[in-house]
Amino acid sequence: MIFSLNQAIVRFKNRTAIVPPSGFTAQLTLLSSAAMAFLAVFALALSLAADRLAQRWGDELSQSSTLRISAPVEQIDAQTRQALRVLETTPGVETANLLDDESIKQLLEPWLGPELPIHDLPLPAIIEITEAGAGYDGEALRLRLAGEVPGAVLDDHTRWRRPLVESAQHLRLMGSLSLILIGTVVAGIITLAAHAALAANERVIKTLRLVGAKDRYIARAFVRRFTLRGLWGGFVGSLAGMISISFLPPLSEVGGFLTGLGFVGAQWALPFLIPCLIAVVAYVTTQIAARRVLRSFM
Amino acid sequence: MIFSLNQAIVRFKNRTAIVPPSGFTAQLTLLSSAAMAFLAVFALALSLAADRLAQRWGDELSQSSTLRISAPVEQIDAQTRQALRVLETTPGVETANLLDDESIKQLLEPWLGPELPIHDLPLPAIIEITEAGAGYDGEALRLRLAGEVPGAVLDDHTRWRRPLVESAQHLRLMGSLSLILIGTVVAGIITLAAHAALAANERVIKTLRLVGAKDRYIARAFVRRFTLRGLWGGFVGSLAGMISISFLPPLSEVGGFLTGLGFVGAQWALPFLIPCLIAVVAYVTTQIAARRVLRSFM
Amino acid sequence: MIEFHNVSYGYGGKLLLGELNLSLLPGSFHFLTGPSGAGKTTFLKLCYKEINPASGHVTILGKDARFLSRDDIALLRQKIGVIHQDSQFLDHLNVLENVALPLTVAGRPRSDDDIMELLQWVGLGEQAYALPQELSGGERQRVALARALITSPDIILADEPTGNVDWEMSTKLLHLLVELNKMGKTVVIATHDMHLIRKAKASVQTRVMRIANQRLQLAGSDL
Amino acid sequence: MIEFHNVSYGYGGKLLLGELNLSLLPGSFHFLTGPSGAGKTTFLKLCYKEINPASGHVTILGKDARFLSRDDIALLRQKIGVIHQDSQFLDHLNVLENVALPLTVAGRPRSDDDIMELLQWVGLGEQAYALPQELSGGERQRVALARALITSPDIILADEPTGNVDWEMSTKLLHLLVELNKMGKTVVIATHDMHLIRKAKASVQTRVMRIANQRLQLAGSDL
Ligand SMILES: Nc1ncnc2c1ncn2[C@@H]1O[C@H](COP(=O)(O)OP(=O)(O)OP(=O)(O)O)[C@@H](O)[C@H]1O
Ligand SMILES: Nc1ncnc2c1ncn2[C@@H]1O[C@H](COP(=O)(O)OP(=O)(O)OP(=O)(O)O)[C@@H](O)[C@H]1O
Ligand SMILES: [Mg+2]
Ligand SMILES: [Mg+2]
Repeated sequence: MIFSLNQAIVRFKNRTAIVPPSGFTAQLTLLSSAAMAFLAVFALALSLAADRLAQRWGDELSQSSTLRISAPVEQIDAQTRQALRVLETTPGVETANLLDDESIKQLLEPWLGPELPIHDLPLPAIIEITEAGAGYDGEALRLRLAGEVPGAVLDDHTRWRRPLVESAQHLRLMGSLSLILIGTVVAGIITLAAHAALAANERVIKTLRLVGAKDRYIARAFVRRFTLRGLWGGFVGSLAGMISISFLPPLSEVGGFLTGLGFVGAQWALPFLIPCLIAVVAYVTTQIAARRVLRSFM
Repeated sequence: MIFSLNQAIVRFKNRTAIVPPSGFTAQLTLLSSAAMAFLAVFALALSLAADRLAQRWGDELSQSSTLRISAPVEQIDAQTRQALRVLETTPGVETANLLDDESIKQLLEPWLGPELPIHDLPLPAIIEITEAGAGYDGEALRLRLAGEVPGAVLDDHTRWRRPLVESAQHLRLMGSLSLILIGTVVAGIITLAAHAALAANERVIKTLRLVGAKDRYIARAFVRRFTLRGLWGGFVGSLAGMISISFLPPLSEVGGFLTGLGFVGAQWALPFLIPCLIAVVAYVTTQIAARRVLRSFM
Repeated sequence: MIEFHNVSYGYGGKLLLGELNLSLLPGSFHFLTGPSGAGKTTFLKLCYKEINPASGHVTILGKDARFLSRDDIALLRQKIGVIHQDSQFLDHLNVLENVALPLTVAGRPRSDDDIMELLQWVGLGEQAYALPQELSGGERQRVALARALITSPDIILADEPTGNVDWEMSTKLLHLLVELNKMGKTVVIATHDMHLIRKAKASVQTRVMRIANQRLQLAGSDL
Repeated sequence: MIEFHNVSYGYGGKLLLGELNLSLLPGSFHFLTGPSGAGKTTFLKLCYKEINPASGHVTILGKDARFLSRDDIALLRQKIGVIHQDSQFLDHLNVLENVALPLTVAGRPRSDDDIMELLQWVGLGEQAYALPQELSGGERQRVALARALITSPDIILADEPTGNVDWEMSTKLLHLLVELNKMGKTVVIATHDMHLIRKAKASVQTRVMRIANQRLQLAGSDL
């Protein structure tokens, strides 16, 4: 048992040794895997941040809209009651609250100062609406209000929401595109590096074939090497990327408009997928390249 | 004249021919130059966009601040005049305008409705301040106002400005870091690819030395090749990057808070610097690599 | 061991060898001569299937070479010892490892003592831990010989094995091959050295094959 | 042309050649023999400064080799024709281009007619457009010879130039070298082939140098 293990180790050592330590293509593969993993971590972080942004902007901005009722003093109460009734029966409206005087005062304070004689003023009534789920149909509500509550003005924020959500989706798309681009580049570089290594070792491969080595035996030495390099380079790069990201000072958040570039909770596990993916890519591309080169020798 | 040109062309052809067409390292250099140039274009665009953002946010938010004077009715005029005098002598203040009733009304309309009885209200006086250049010293102004105009409240937006400008600078920093990273990776990959090509051609170099070729002659063949490849790859990558960017739908701009990722006007010339830089990097790294390899042969 | 059935071969359409009908019997000792460029190396390549005949077919160790898979070829080569004209080694492995390579790739156990003994025989005891590129031309040829013999193959194909060694060493190497032949191995030596052939004839029954005008002639004992 | 002043050389501390004092005169014809591994190739490498002596110094074409810059070495090699034991070519260039290579790298004009004539001489007229790896062992040696001669060098150093060619071709190549020697070139041939040396002695005055026991002995006319 121990003997066969020992034999296996000796065989492993022998096998890895049949390919010369290919200095530069090795370093090339390591470097490019690491660099690409590093960039991939950032692209991933960007995608995730954009995703969070899209969600948050979508959520927050759609949450509240306001309905203002400006009408002659004697009608205001009646129209407000009517508006509240309408809102209660509108699908997609979660709550509809009439703001009390204190709230209105707070709203106006920055402009008019604290000593506002609020009771002397012909203030409009303001109703704050919170939306549920997908929100309500703004156009339909407006039409209905025009008929039933002539003094009502709906301020529904969709004109704010749409472009922001669009922007975030835009960012997310770019993040994903970068990830795909990076993946392609990694695959390309590793394929070419493997090919370069195989081409540089053409005489080695020819010699091995001539002394009776099987294809599998020769291919394995190259495939193992490139897979390990991809894995290791990817790991180092990902780690470096994650460390860089964790050292980024958190973005000050202004009204929830921006979100820090980084990972949240379990997302920190995602970057570790990158070296695995690179290793898989390296395995497949090297395997194909090795078989192709081998077939050119009898 | 024509004859010597012809001879030069023949010599050029001969020279490029002494190094075998190194298939995979060639493609590797092309691919990585192109990929890196592509990414560099994006990083550049990001940096420029962040720069624009930082400027715009810095500008727009700092441009105007407001001074509100809430005081008993009989003192308001006196205090307003006093405040205007103070502001006129404050360095960094471009203009200071007392808002007329109509402007105030516009300001309040969304909240109070259009039928605001403005003359009946004990409205505060509001002075709009436009800053010049680097802006004024908010703390100093506040102190001075506290002494001379007790009813004045300065609302100078710095609390808004700072985090946003910070965020933009943050983005700009990341863009620059990406550019540096990409530059390093390009240099690394080209160095390694050149080394790999030189190592693969060790026998060629040795043979050339043995038949009497000077170092300069051998190095030139490699250097020329890698420089051209870097230039060409970088050009293709930059072009692809620029095309991608120009096809990006423009980011909807919301209150000037976001800016499209892209180039503006003459900035479109910047990406063309990338292939040139890559070519310079390729030239220098290949030159160094070639000299080092050559020195190992007598 | 190896049979040629009406084999012909040529590079790029130009006929080089034609109408080869021949069988190398077990335990036979052959010399292969002919002017430079006649096709000696090409003939040997047909024997270990580095190239395939343009027409006809070759039977190697009882198997029709046309129907061998790539892995079969590998296994076959483990039973044939070839000394190539341009001896190729793995430059990053020392002489000992290079000689052991056929055992390593076949996954067979190796005895360093045996290898050292073989190296001593070909006069390279001191060079066992040198790298191939640190050897002289003749030393490389001898390493190639040692590598071909280490698996104790049934067939030994030697392409110009003494082109770069002195006469004394040549006869020593010849002696080694003759001894192996007496143990039952089939030996084919391609050479230009007529003196070597004459020397061999003194101690073993050899057959001399001569390639000329695209034909292989058995020269018999006419030297 | 080349003078050795008390030169010694060794690889890795082990002395290989010692107390070399020698001058190769213009127009002389030398053979260099010695057992495999004696140091013949090493001696020739000292002659074209691929290696530097451990002690003593070499004067090549009147210049002390110690003080040559890398470009000087390149210029020097354009005046010395070397046939290496393991002939190395640029595998992507055909025979014609490979033979023309010394002219190309020196920036000297070339005449394809001259090259073809030379190739014809060494029996490779048909192979002018073949790639080096498509040549037989002997054909490669002849290409190496042609490449060494194309610049019409003052000194010709040939390391085992006939190891892989038949006797007929060997004598033909020897004849070519003898003719060049008669035109005033200095020729040094390292070889194991005593018959070749005997053959040369018949037509030209040669000096035979023998390396044995780390020493170079002039064997004079004792063959
Ligand atoms: N791969 C190839 N492609 C084209 N022609 C080839 C190839 N290999 C060999 N030849 C040609 O076939 C002929 C025979 O070559 P081969 O190597 O068999 O000769 P040889 O008898 O071994 O000669 P030598 O004694 O010089 O080694 C030569 O003229 C050579 O140029
Ligand atoms: N680069 C090197 N490093 C270490 N040892 C070397 C190196 N080159 C040659 N040697 C050793 O020096 C000795 C002489 O080598 P050299 O090539 O000069 O022999 P040679 O006389 O040309 O032999 P041959 O007739 O076999 O070509 C050999 O034993 C060889 O192993
Ligand atoms: Mg041959
Ligand atoms: Mg030698």
